[in-house]
Amino acid sequence: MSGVGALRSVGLRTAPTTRGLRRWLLRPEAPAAVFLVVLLAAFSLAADRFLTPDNLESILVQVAVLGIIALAVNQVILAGEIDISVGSMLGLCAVAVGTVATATGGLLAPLAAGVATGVLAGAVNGLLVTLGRIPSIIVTLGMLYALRGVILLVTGGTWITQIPDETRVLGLAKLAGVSLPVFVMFALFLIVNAVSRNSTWGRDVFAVGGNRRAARLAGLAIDRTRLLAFALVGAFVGIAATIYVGRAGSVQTNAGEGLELQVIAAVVIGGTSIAGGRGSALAPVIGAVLIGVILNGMILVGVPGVWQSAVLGALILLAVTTDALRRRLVGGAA
Amino acid sequence: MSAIEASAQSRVEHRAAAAVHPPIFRLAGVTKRFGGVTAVEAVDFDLRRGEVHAQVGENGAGKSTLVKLVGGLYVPDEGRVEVGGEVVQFSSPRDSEAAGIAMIPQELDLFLELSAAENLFVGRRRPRRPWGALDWRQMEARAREQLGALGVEFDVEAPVERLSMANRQIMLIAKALMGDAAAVVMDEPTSSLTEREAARLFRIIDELTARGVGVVYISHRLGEVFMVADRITVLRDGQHVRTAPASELDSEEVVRLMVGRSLDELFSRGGHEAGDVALEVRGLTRTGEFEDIDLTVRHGEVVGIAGLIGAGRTELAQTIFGVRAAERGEVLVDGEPVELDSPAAAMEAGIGYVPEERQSQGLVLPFTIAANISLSILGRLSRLGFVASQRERETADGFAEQLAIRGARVSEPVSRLSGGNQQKVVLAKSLAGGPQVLLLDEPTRGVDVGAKSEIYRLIDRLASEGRAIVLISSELEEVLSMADRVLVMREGRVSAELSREEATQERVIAAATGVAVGEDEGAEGAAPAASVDTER
Amino acid sequence: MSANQLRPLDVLKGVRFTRELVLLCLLIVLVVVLGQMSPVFFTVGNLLNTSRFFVEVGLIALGMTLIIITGGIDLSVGAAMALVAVTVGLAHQSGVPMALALVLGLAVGLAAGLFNGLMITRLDLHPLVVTLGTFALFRGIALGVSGGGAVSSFPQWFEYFGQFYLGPVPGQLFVFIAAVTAVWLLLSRTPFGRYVYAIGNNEEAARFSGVPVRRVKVVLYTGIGVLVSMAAVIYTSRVSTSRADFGAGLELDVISAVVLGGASIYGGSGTIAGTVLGVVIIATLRNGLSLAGVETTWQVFLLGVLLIAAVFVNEFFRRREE
Amino acid sequence: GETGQGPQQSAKEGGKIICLMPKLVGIPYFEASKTGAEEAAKELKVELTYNGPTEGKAALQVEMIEQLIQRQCGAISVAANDPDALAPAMKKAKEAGIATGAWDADVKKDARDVFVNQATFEAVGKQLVDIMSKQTGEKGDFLVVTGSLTAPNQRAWLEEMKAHMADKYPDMKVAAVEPGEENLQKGIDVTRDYLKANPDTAGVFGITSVALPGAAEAVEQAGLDGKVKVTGLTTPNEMKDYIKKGTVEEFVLWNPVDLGYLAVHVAKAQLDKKLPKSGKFKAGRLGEVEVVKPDEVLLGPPIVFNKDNIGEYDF
Ligand SMILES: Nc1ncnc2c1ncn2[C@@H]1O[C@H](COP(=O)(O)OP(=O)(O)OP(=O)(O)O)[C@@H](O)[C@H]1O
Ligand SMILES: Nc1ncnc2c1ncn2[C@@H]1O[C@H](COP(=O)(O)OP(=O)(O)OP(=O)(O)O)[C@@H](O)[C@H]1O
Ligand SMILES: [Mg+2]
Ligand SMILES: [Mg+2]
Repeated sequence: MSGVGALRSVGLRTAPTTRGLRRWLLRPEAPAAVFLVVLLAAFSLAADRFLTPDNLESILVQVAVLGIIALAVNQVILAGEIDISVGSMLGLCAVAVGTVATATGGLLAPLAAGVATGVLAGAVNGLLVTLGRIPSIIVTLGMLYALRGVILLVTGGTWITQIPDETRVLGLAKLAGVSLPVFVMFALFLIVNAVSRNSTWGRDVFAVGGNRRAARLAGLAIDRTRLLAFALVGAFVGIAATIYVGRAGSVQTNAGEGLELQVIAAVVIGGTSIAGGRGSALAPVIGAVLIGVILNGMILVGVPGVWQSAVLGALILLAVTTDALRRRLVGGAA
Repeated sequence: MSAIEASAQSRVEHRAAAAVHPPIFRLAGVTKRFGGVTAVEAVDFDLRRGEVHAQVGENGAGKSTLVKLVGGLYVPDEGRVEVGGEVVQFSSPRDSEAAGIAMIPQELDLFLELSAAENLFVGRRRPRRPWGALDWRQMEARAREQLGALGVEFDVEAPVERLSMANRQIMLIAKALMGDAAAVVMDEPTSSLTEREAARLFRIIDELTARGVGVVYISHRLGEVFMVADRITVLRDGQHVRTAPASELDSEEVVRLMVGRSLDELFSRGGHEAGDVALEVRGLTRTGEFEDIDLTVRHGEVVGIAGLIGAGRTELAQTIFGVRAAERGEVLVDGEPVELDSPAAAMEAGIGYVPEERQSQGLVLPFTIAANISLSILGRLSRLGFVASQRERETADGFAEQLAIRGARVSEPVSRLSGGNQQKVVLAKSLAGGPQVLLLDEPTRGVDVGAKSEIYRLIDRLASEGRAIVLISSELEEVLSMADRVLVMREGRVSAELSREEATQERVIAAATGVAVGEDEGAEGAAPAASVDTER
Repeated sequence: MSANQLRPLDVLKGVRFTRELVLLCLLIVLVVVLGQMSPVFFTVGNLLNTSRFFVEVGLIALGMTLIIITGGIDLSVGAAMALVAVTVGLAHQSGVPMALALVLGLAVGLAAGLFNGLMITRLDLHPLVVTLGTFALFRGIALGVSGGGAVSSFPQWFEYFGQFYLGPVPGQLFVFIAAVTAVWLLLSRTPFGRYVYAIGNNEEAARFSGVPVRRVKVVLYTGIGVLVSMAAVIYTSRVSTSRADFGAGLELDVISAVVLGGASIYGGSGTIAGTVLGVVIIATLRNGLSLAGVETTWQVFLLGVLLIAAVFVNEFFRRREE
Repeated sequence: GETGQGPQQSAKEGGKIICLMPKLVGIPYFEASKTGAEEAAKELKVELTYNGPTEGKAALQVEMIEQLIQRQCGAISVAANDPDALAPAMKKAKEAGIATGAWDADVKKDARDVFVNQATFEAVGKQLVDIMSKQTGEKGDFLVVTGSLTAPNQRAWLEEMKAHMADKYPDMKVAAVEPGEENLQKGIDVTRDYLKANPDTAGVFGITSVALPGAAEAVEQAGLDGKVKVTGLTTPNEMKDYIKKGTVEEFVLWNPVDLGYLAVHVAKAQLDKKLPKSGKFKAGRLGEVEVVKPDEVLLGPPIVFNKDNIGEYDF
């Protein structure tokens, strides 16, 4: 039986040929992707050493820590919450990784320590948000301060140096010609993407973030969904910390300072809505890569140090303006 | 008699036998209080297999509250909920659903960012592939099938936010019908539907009851109630008034029970002398929504706009009001062009708008009733730049009395009011600015008979005061009885303009669907659903 | 325990636990405890002097409260502050008369806010997204034009903005009190204030009611730009130097104070009284702990815990009430 | 920490406490100074408060100085994040009759009685350039990685380095200054990116304790060790690996332990009004140190760390 005439004509209002492109443009990460391509082209023209496989790989290596954390924070934001404690959390996990690494060596034990520390911190965030019913911005703002305090109290301000080489493989080694940080980031992306699209939790994240009341009416386990997202952030920060320690070779007490805003920037520039419920797992990766490309490209083009922050800001604004432009063209929500 | 009524007739008969079964669920002496307000007090209510048990009552009578008690949304303060003869304690909607009770809630709570297909499956077992991943293709296929059964077809992969209100409502119906529920509770399921979609719903109800499923049906449209209901329960001020087989009651009796007194005939407007042109719309266009709309409304005239879902009526009204940007065309009030990009400018020019979505567009729920009513006229209520609260209160009290807003004082949050009373607050707000042109988009949606006739009277009064009124409504009867002139929209264009005399149900439907319906009234052999679906 | 002994929660029965009351109790407890920990804490001189350090955060927090009530946020305030300070400094250095330099600074702050406001409203972008961009942009411009250098040779009279005392009372406290009064009246008594709450609770309904949503937002972001300018001038005067790294991390201090004061980050609720209490509590805590000789490391930790605890206590009472 | 002394006690004894404020706490450099300061305090039997902000921000120091005035410290000595910003507060302390001083990084001259200088900007700048010139044959383009582009001491070193190059090594040139933002990872990334774009860079200066290890790590990761020379300023513990591997041959720093130790000795002398205006000053185990100007005490020449001596230091 056919549908109502008027409804059918709604479908006819858009010409069939543009439909595929239009669909694609409606995806949340489309504007950032377009802007990324434009930027890549621009930098390639401006700096001849930019578009080399080696340089492109090193951009990915540089954004791996940011990208991995953003992948998880993206889930929290999709679920309608926020986590701004990741900077301090990274510092704390790095301390855990470094401490265990200098004590036992090896890769697995430090990695496990980092992940366990992260999950613990993430679970505290999650429990305070769900059971304590405190808004996540306050919980994680508090944790941003509190965890930084913990780091200073635990380390007494000294760095952890001389991380053994076998711990550093996750930061430095290559697998089949690809640096491990890149490998890990893409593996985690594939996992999160699959989970996000094909698991109950992954879908519930969207529902919980999109309409909390309706989610409750539908009987979704709202608290468990959010708790898991916060714990996931912890786990990913733990993995990222191991890469961080591997790449840096030592642990500073201020490791991760200011990271929280970069992570949020990566997520929202990528196209996930800060209001929750709208976005994709690809968004944070594109956002992180975009930031990495800007930072790298500026140096290769030779932007003076004092002007780099201004250029970064201007390009971020341009990137988000692309989204506004898209909305003018094909509609869709902010 | 319309085609819908005819098909209803046959239904009632084959269900008569079902009445002997034990109840699917029973509420025994339930009471529910909210702070000081007793929403439901010591009410008994039950639902049997295969019957349609309707609930009627004025706004705020406690209908929604009562069904939320079996829906697992509220726990009764007193009394018991029994399912299949056993006392149950639902702590969430999920419990209730597990017990075989499905709910179509009054408020359209959907996941706007998710696709229609996914919306149907949230919180449910989703089809999976052998290796555990979700089977999207099957989900979409089943969604299409489910919606197809309700006679609609739209892109189930697109986010729900791109659907019209009517389609959203159909989504919720489809969602409730997905499981194998023993009972389906429908809280004003047709409030956003035109008669055509409503007719499809009735056919579905028919099929459900034939399978032994029980249906609780809440509606303010008494005509519908008498068409579908086997039994009717009347509530008043949270109390049970009477439960009786539909055959033992008639509309007058029900209305009398609802309001506690007998009510005059439903209000109908007489003819009126129209004055000068008040509102003139020329060539207004928003591509994809509506095109080249011309419209004139005179002082003292009520122009009804009818049409199917997605005909573009809401968009048109909102563009005239400046909420949406017009692409082309102009709007004049009393011959003066109106700036087309801000509601403030439209209001300045004397246009008022009552939006169709009460909660999201009409009200600031945490605000008090007074603050809602005064929101558009704060400038006028201010002295030396500060809001004069005395004046604000007096204005609000005036409207509360004039429109009989019941349930809370004007200094209380508007969220404490029942749906219908909230609607009156929205009306009050648009009237506060003293508009010469009033655009009413589904002004009686979810409003009880009493209030409805008050609103009709109000519209009549406003018109006789010389205001120009545009009445958009999906209730054909409403348009036909209230309008001096009827415009019919189809696919974003005006497909017919009918005078009061020319406007009959058949002609409006024909113009709305683009299909000529036989003038012969005896054509009910074809149910309306079938008759309009012959196109293409 | 004797039978007629009143249980503490009984005594409090009937008292409405507004957020502000909880915060006020917290402040009193803090003052008493800190007074015990350090004898100098509880002197008029110290308490007044403490105010010199929260006025900048406090001024900006007033504007941020209104923005947060509308459901927005401004992360660029610290960077904008640097931009204003650098403008004033460089203008002065290049020979512009100081008074004109201050006007220039004000104009730059206003322009920065206006830029945020226009980006947000014209392009329909989320404030967080826009101000994350301007967070980098404003500081970047400040850094770029100043080349990272400092300006410090301000005329004597400029010191009045940040180092003036009337008796024992620091001059900027008057500025703050005046600003608090003005913003409080604006928010609680005027149509504009009502619009702010309406937008935060239901922007669509506000728009349908003829509230000039965009204009209100532009005014708010421009307004916070002005407050930032004032803060930047006071700060520049207080430390008698201007540099591009001023106000780093200020946004988090401001937001901490506002959310501690009870404004919902989701928009719709918040009060000036709450924000002022939030500002004062954080300042008092820092001052008192420092005077008591508690290491800054512990202070950071305690600040975080306090933030969570204060909101938790508030939630607890709110739920009890329901 | 044991340095956060009981408040009652300190107030009673007021006027005898020495308050030493680092730029920030929680970094190895100032933790090392703390060790030295505590050592001196024990030796001299004075009460010491060693506390600073957790971030290197002048504004936070201003606030803390005012609190130290309230706490009636006998002497306040600060390592200033900003020479100008701290001046009003330090003047206030002076007016309150407190012995004022600066150590590690000066405040404006009229805002303190004495400055305990570890090494002049000029000496450090020259030393860095000289070390580099030896390794690169007195020529080449160089990258400087800073902590922050606004930090006054780093800016001063940079100026001295540029001046010295112009003066003595016309073929050496600072080609770029990249901000490392006191962040190890960021330091590594900017160095790597820069070297990629400018492969003929002769060497990298890392002029903070975070920038130098970052630069060394980046050069090593890029496989350029030996080809691109690295030197700068930092504490030795972080550098032991790089010295051992030869990525870095030599780098410069004074001994922060001794600096903290000396600062307390000077403050104590101020309290006792025994600080000479010129000549020599006896500072415990350091022996005689020089009073170079009426108000400046000099720790001595900076230490050049290399393979041979780095094992002797632990900070
Ligand atoms: N959550 C709530 N808090 C406070 N009062 C409530 C709440 N829900 C309902 N009420 C009150 O309970 C009464 C019954 O409301 P209910 O929504 O059940 O009415 P209804 O019969 O469904 O009305 P309508 O036809 O307008 O939908 C009303 O007076 C209403 O104000
Ligand atoms: N591209 C599209 N995809 C899906 N739906 C669309 C699309 N474009 C428009 N629509 C729907 O068509 C509707 C246009 O009709 P509108 O809602 O104005 O009709 P109406 O006559 O007021 O009907 P209603 O009675 O539902 O209010 C829009 O609400 C929108 O949801
Ligand atoms: Mg209801
Ligand atoms: Mg409509």
